[in-house]
Amino acid sequence: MHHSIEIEHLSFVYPDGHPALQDVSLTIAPGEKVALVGPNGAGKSTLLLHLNGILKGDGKVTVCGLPVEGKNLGRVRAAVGLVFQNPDDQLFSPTVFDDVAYGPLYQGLPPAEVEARVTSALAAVGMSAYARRVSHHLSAGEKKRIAIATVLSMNPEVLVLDEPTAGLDPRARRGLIRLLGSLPMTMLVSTHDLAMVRELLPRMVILDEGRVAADGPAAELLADAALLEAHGLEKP
Amino acid sequence: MHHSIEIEHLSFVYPDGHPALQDVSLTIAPGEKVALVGPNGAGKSTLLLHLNGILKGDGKVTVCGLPVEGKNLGRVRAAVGLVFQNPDDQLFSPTVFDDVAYGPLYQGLPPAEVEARVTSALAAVGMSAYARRVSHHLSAGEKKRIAIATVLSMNPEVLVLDEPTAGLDPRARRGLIRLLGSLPMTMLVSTHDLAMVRELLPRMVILDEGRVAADGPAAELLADAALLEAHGLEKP
Amino acid sequence: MHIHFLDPYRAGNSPLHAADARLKFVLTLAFILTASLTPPAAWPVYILLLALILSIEILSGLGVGPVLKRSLLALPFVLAALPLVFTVEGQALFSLPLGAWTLTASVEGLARFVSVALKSWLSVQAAIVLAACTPFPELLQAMRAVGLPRLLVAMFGLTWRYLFVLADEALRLMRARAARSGAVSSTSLKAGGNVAWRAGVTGGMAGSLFLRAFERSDRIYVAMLSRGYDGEVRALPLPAFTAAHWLTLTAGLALLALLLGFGLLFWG
Amino acid sequence: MLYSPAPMHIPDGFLSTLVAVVLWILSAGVIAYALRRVGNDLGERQVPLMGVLAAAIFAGQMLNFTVAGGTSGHLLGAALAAILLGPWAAIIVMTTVVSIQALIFQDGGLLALGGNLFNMAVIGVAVAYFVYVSVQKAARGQRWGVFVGGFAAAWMSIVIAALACALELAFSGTSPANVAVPAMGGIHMLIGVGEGLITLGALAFLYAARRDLLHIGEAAPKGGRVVWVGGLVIALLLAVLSPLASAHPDGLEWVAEQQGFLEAAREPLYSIIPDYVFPGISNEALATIAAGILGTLLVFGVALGVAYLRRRQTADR
Ligand SMILES: Nc1ncnc2c1ncn2[C@@H]1O[C@H](COP(=O)(O)OP(=O)(O)OP(=O)(O)O)[C@@H](O)[C@H]1O
Ligand SMILES: Nc1ncnc2c1ncn2[C@@H]1O[C@H](COP(=O)(O)OP(=O)(O)OP(=O)(O)O)[C@@H](O)[C@H]1O
Ligand SMILES: [Mg+2]
Ligand SMILES: [Mg+2]
Repeated sequence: MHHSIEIEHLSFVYPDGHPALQDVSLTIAPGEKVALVGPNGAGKSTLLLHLNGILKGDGKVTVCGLPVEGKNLGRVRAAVGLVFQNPDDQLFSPTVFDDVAYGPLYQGLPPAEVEARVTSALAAVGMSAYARRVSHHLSAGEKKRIAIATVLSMNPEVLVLDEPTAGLDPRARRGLIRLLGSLPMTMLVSTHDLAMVRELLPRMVILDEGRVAADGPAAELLADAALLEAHGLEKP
Repeated sequence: MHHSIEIEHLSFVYPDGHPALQDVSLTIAPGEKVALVGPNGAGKSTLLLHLNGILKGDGKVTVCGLPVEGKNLGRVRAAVGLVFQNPDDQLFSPTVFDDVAYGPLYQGLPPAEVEARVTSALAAVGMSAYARRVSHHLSAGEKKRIAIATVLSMNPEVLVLDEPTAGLDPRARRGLIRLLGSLPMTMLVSTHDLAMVRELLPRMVILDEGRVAADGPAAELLADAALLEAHGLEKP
Repeated sequence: MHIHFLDPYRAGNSPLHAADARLKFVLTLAFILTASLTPPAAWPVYILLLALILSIEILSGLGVGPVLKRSLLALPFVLAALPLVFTVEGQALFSLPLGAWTLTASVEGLARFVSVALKSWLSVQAAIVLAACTPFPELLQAMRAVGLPRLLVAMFGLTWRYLFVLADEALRLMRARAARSGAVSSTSLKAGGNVAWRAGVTGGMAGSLFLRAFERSDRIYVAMLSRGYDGEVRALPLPAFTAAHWLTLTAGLALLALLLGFGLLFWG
Repeated sequence: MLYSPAPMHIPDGFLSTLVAVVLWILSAGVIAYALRRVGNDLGERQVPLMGVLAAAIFAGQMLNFTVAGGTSGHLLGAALAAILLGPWAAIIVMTTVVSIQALIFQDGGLLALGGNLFNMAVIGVAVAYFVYVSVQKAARGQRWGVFVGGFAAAWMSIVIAALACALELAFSGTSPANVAVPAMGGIHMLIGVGEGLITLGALAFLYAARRDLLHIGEAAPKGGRVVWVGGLVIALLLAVLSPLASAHPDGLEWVAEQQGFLEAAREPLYSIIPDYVFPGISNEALATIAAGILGTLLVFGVALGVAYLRRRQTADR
């Protein structure tokens, strides 16, 4: 049996010479739900972008048993659903339907299958009625749900979310947490929202200056005020 | 003696027919620090835009004893410092210096006075070293501080902030709260961050669907779970 | 996510970095004009101009290598001038039999072609040095100083500021698209859709970028109004242009004029 | 660099000084007029609106899609700007885009900027506007008008701008018309398809999300007619001129005329230095040598000074 995500000694330097990741190793078992926290600029987004080969550093990244590299990229991208912080970056088609259908269409699925995928993805996020709507006019919370649907329609095994609750009001945030709790996939969530971590994610990884500073049960780490303080975090 | 802000029976309908404010009345004494909370779309930003006459609804708005209308607009805009949610919308000049100098320049101050204002505003937010920097390379927290400096340089009597902590990491957020606590002006802050309200703002106004739903000491309102729940909020 | 690499400015503390932007701007334009006016085949002048620009590159601390690498940017366009080698009449150099025709290269044609390529290469180096040693905000001041409408300069400044914001947005859009461009393992399906569909999706991205920019411009307008903007573009007065500046400017222009005169006199 | 520009930005050196200056004057005139018009229409809003939209067109040029085998399609944006903003504002937006490309990224020359502005900001916009408005009229407000018009406007604006570019090169004597015109025209007929498809996609998005924006072009009819006629004339002129020019590559009287001009311009210089002689030196060969030595000394003097300064500076650190 393989692990969902295996990262071994990963380092990455941006073209301008900024070292964003330094020797990061991390293993996530299938079905695990893991939080990735740390101050601004810690390298969280950079790490997430390695999981489907958008960035390529030194070291080894394996997802669902597939090494993330050249010939596997297509399958890796189908297996990893990456949801970016700003849903506006993810919703670039005229209608919600087109957006959710992008992944399946790109995979070359037959039209009937595409329809079925879109329908079930929208149902999963509770937005079935929105298929014909124009994404641009939706509220932030609604956009966020659609953005998640756009990756669910690809039937990913792993869901990777970059700061999913940023900019949501408390009601929309609550709805989103409930939704994520109900999804069965392996999940890796980068966030500043430690209250959400406590509720939703049993395991927590602290990243700081491109290194893994701590990795363990969220409840334990969140109780350690000194540790949090040292990495620019705060008890929720 | 006049109040810093007096709003009487203010209603506002957007050109597309959406009623965003309905009969809002609110009085804020000089030096008071007030939170404006409520769900997305409650009308918070709309209300703030009335304070310096960018929007004009039915009703009466007086700031520092000046009715907000035609011939007073110049003086009103000098008296009210409005900081928008997204600092990228507020920092529109090529360099930090140009941005902070923008307000004083439009007030027609002599060059030496403009320089002096910029220097002291940057010092107030602890960013003196950044004058010659270019805004787009700054971090979110730094941008936020500069955005506040751009209005401090106008020597406003009232500081109005729209969601100042959104998108900041815990460390930057803490720094900002400390900064705001140290400023002496009258303050009206729209926010979803109730933890900040508890720390910084003694009075709280809940807006929902364009109406004032509650107005009182923040500590009291924040303890009333039913009230918060009813307006899409949550105990911090 | 940041697009640092879009900004061609390279910080440094060379005399060139410290020099007044107006000076650099005018002298760069004069240099390009000189190269442009120099007659074809005035080789010594080209060599002198090259020596001049290479010296400046060394002086600037940018290093000759990086500038030369960047200057290859204009290279593809050289193809447009290549036919000159064969179409200008003159002393035959060599012939290329091409099926029914024969192309005959002439010495004069080759000289014209090399001249065009050299002019272009010299000019692009000058422009690169200017952009790499002068922060854009200072270039804006220079443009104001040479009399460009203040309104246009203000727009340039705003565009430059938001270029980075929007380029970041474009980058994130492309990443989001790449992240969802996956293929299933069964090889019977051809991933990628057709070209028209892909172009249409890209169009959607452009449309969304445009729309967000449009709405952002509203917010910026409001932010500008809040700080007193009234449609008039105002700016602090430019720093004084001292006697030393005038002297440098005159000397620079005189040198270029001399080189140009030399070229026109003997090859014109 | 994230994008490889379509070969339409003329670098310095490829336009003769005369052509470059004439195009500078033409562009400056049109731009100055457009600035006035836009100022009247938009007032205080013009700086933020034009500035940010120029940045958006710029960023939009980074977006690409794979065509086949590693090549990719890009956007230029003149048509999109003309459709969304109307002709005058589009001229200003494209002026800003093209100028910044030249100033910061050396994408196109500085002396040649007048020509590039003329091709992309003036001709590109005028032709796009003319085509779009004409198709709209033919469609009588039906939906297909937006899309067909958008595609055609984008394609035409690219092709016509490329033809103008080729003719300018021919006028300058840097590229024979019988080579440049078919080559530039041919390549851009293909590139134009990509431009058209992206523009179409953008219009489809905007049609769904903010249909009201697509009427900006129509809502600015005042003076729009001038541009419409201008676009028509330019399109016709180039469509007729290009084949003519490429049929008579050597018989271009213009090139001859232009050389006449240059000859005339040189006269005064010769009269300043009579008989190719340096003051005080009466032998032609000697004068040549003297001038050469003088020039060389000057340049190497500068180079030495530079090297000295440089050394001292590194020593300081
Ligand atoms: N394109 C880029 N080029 C150069 N440096 C970059 C680039 N993108 C990010 N960086 C730098 O790399 C570091 C890590 O950035 P990253 O975006 O991964 O941080 P993050 O942990 O996601 O932060 P945040 O909480 O603010 O989202 C930062 O210092 C950042 O400035
Ligand atoms: N320009 C506009 N035209 C029409 N309706 C608008 C416009 N701007 C805002 N609205 C609507 O007015 C209402 C109040 O908006 P406002 O931006 O004031 O809310 P808010 O309380 O600031 O919300 P948030 O917490 O999301 O910032 C919302 O329903 C919004 O959709
Ligand atoms: Mg991040
Ligand atoms: Mg708001």
